[in-house]
Amino acid sequence: MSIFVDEKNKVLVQGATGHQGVFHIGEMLNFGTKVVAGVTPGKGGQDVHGVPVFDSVREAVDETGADTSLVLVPARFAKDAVFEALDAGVKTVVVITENIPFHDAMEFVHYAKYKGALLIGPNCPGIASPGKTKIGILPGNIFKVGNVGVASRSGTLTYEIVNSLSEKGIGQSTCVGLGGDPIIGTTFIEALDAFEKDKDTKAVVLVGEIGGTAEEDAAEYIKEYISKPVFAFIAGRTAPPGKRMGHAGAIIARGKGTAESKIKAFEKADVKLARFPTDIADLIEKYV
Amino acid sequence: MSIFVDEKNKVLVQGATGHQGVFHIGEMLNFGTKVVAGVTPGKGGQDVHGVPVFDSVREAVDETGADTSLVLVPARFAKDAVFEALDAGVKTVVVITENIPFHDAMEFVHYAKYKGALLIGPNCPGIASPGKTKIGILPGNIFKVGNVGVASRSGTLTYEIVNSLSEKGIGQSTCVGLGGDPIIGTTFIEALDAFEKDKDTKAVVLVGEIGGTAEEDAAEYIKEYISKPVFAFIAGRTAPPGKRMGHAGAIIARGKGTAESKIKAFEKADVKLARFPTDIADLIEKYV
Amino acid sequence: MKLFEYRGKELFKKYGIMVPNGRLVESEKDFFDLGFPLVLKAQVPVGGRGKAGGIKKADNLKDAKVKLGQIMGMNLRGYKVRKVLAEKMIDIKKELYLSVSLDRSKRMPLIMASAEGGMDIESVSDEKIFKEWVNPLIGLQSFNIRYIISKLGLGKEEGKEVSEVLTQIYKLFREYDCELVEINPLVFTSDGNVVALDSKIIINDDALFRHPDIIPEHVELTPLEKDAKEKGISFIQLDGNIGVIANGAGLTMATLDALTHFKGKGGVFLDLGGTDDPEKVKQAFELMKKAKPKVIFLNLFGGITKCDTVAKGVKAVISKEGIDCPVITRIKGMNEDKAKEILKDAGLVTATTLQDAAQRSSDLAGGGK
Amino acid sequence: MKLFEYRGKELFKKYGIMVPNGRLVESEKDFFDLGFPLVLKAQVPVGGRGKAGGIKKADNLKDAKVKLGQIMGMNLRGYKVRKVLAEKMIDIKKELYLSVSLDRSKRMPLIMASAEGGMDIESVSDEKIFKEWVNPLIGLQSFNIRYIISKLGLGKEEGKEVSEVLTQIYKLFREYDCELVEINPLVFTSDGNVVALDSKIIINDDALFRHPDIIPEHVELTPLEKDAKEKGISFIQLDGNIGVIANGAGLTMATLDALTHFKGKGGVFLDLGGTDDPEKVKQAFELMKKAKPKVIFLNLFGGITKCDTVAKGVKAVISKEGIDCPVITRIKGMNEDKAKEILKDAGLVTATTLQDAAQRSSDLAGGGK
Repeated sequence: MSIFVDEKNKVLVQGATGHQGVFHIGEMLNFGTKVVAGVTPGKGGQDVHGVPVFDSVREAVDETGADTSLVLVPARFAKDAVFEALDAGVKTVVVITENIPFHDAMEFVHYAKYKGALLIGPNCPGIASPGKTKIGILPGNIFKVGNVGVASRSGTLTYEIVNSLSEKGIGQSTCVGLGGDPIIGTTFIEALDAFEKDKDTKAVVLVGEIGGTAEEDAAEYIKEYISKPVFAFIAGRTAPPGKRMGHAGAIIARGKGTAESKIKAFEKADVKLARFPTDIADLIEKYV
Repeated sequence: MSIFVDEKNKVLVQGATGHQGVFHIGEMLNFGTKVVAGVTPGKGGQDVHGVPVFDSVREAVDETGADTSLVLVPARFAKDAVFEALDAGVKTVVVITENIPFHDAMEFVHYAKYKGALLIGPNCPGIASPGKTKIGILPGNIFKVGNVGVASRSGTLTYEIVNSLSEKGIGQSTCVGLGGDPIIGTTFIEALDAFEKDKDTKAVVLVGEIGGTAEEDAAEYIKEYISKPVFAFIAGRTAPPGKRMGHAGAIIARGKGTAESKIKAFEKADVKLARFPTDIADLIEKYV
Repeated sequence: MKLFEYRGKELFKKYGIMVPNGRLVESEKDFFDLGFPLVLKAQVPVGGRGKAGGIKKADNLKDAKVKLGQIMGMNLRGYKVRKVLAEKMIDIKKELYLSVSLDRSKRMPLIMASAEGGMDIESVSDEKIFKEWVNPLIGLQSFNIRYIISKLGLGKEEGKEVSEVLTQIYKLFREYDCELVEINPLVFTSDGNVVALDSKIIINDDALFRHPDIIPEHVELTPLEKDAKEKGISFIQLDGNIGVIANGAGLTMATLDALTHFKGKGGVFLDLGGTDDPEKVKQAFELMKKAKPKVIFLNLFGGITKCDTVAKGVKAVISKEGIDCPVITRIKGMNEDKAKEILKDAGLVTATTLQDAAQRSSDLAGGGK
Repeated sequence: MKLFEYRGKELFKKYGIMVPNGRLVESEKDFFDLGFPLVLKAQVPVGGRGKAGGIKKADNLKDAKVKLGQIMGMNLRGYKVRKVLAEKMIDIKKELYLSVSLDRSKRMPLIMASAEGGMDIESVSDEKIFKEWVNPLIGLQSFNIRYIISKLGLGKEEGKEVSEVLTQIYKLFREYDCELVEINPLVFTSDGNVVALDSKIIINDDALFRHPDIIPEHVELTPLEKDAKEKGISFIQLDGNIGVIANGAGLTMATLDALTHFKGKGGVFLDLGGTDDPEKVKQAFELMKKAKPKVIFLNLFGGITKCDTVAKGVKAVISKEGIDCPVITRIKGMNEDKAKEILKDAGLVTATTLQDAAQRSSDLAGGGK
């Protein structure tokens, strides 16, 4: 098993004919993802690596039965694209696009909830269930099938950690990039809840960073509801307050979101913390 | 059992201190309904028949644990009242108020869906599960505990039919007034679905009327999903097109919503139709 | 409330949608600068004006005078024409249909569009009408517009202009609490403009309180209708001769159905709604008397409106003024027995069932004979 | 983007919120009609101006001149004061706190209000701050406003005025894509007005594209920062002497953490993000050279950004211009082996682990000694 996505997801790509779209459709097909449609307004009738392109999500869904969308469109069109996917009945939306105004994200995150859809991102690398599917831009070669679930607010850092797991022979059930923005659709809590229920997940790795209170919220949740061992790394222990460390989300603003607060919360919830990202693999070897 | 509401519902009344509010809080208490709070902005601290009144739904919910709201406020304040109840976490909202602009109803019906709440009405008499609870303005003395479920778009006509059932010794599991407006929160389909699942409901009565396609939609649903016997009465067989027969919803407009179309649809779904409202009881005696 | 065409076009102008150059005309002098040929259009709140002779072309001033005389005052489907709109004729290149209405099942605004403009939309085949629903929680989005536009076979510039019209009529639909905003046809003129040739706007009556700029057209009310309106009594006037007093819309309709079943014909219908005030019942009954029906049928289910309250109101009128037509009463529900006593005192007999009462009323009114 | 106080107040005025009579002043003549006493306020994008001497009262023209001279040009928490706002002193009857910000956990706008205005909100005890969340799908509703107002202990007329201010700042928050709109204090004057005495507005950088009227204040960039900005390279300047090139925000932060662990101090950070363009890498490396760090630490996980792409860019710079500081590289991921070959060619040794690399960099930079 896996969480959120598996080999059954039929994926359409919004922003299919751009540079990124073409490249990642190819990468996903290589990974084994069922990419069934692309959508680019005005480009209906073309194809990308043999995948048919449609003018609208509604037509793509009608014609191909796609139930999942990968959103790669530029930031200023992202809200419209997500709304379009949700209105067309898509049940899983993965938003890669970065620099989306957070007021837009706020709207589409709540609209996804209204629609009963799973929204991952924005500003995330996507999600991969090794051996089954990869929906996003994560490098396909770092994964290994296994029993560790990974949920992360960071991109490259996730690759780093997943890669070090795989190198040590520790495979993954699902790796989900939650996104580095202040407003994201799926948080640690939803991921933890899903991993807890997933029979093939034996341990969970959380990759957090400064900014917001997602880690503190997760720690509370772990205390109450999570029985599986949880490991964590938090980036930004030494980041100075007020500096945006690349992500709009990763900022210690108005006294909130410090690494100390997150570390303390995790410790209280009996989450094992790694000092260096690559230590996670050692910790898991030791405890699981 | 019953559908939608039972003796556990803890009811607050929005518009508690008005003439209608005071009267119906009394009637509901007499029926056995758990009325735990009233809400009227600016009247916090008062009480109605011993029920405490609060300034806001949020405070009423915090203090009393109310999970259900009966909305009796004037039409122009209804949207705000429903939003307030939903935001305060109320899970069942019964809107009695008539003459609510349908654009307002459209908004709060979808917001209720987002909140995962049950919204009944607007422009409805409410809902009663005999022996358990009554949330609304239905006369309390017409009911009898039993196994027939009633769902209706009309007020007085429902009383008429329920009364004739009770007089013949046919009791009811739940009677729900869905409302006479073009936009309502709960339709025949949701009621049918709930009655189908309710072990104590053996037969269902639908009271329809001209206007819209709610009956046609219900007929389609019955064919697919409903195994219990369904009986129906449709008001307005001889109403002239274009005339509003009292309800904003009861109008044959632009060729849609005729009684013939509804009767035909019900016949196809094997629903037994009564010619006079009081015939329903005879039909049930005959078939159940 | 249905707006007259010219009022709808005023709203279109407010929302930046082009309409033909025109104005209401009453006499010769009103034509002075419009130019010819003109179209004269009767302003009545019903469709099918063209076929009924309510729309005429005028080629010159003399012609316009004659045609105006023909249209003004004519009777169109029960409405006397009191206003005529004169508009400069427009050179039509292409006609579209465009509307926003309410989808009751989905509880959402529904956009409909077709390249087959100018026709009655009910006669256009389904696959030529393109539909798009707008979720009211998020409003009209670019993708909604893109979808509709992509189906109409328009050029890029044309598409842009129709997008703008669509955006504006959706805005109008929401801001003015409309049941319907329809442009049929929306035309492309040969000089490249997009013009709304007709307007059909219906505003939700329940929302008129927040649109003080929408003033109801002067529609003549009968003295009785006026009276009922002032007293806040729901009043429906049909063709028949049986006066019905009932409570609640559903019961009123069921009563009409029952009468019709026995070949009776409902005339004036008074719906008491949820009142429990004997004075209001008295007023309603007086009103009914004034309507001079052949039979009065009082059909009541007492709940909030208690039966004895109604009986008291009826008795008050009869004992004071008497009554010159038969009154059939059928009363059920709250305080039914008390009510029957009171009515008996007033010399009225109550029927036992709806069927019985309806049949008796119909027979007395001469139905089915 | 943090707006300067006077810019925030311009927006307040646009939304109908009263602010004190005032203007930016540069010299004596700018005071001519404001009247005294005045308040002179340094315009810098940081808080705590009062305590740091950036806000001064002036009783007359002479006094104002002196104080203006003191404030203009002073250094406030790293910002040189270049603009001073002069405002007529206001007679304060009551002070409130009012803000709209973003609740990240609930993903909703959060209204906060307190009758304890004028204080740093973080120092007001929790039970004195009233909170109300606004769902973005429906926007601010009357009940939200009623709740907040009911808690502030205001008179009826005062409540109405604060309601209006709240409505307007919520509108501003949404329409201008704000992260924060804060009025602290919002004051009632003795002549019955409600006036925003300060403004704190932060606009979401990602949304600036749709607010062309918001022009970034002139904040001095160092030549390097300017260069990085022009080249679209994410550039962070910290206190230390180790130059770091990494890809991705999380990895950048983790690198800083690792350096600090080994008592090293990060200086310039360049985040390559998701580029796979050797030219861009070259530009970044050139930029880094110009920053003259004591050590350069290249920490990379290759995915979309392939390792060999980066190695090529680095090599291109070194073989052309040479390098005058040690370069520690640590490279993992896509095409790692190719990259190591290339770097070896360029005379650079690659470390095996992040820890090893961080420690070596820190030691070379003189950290921990």
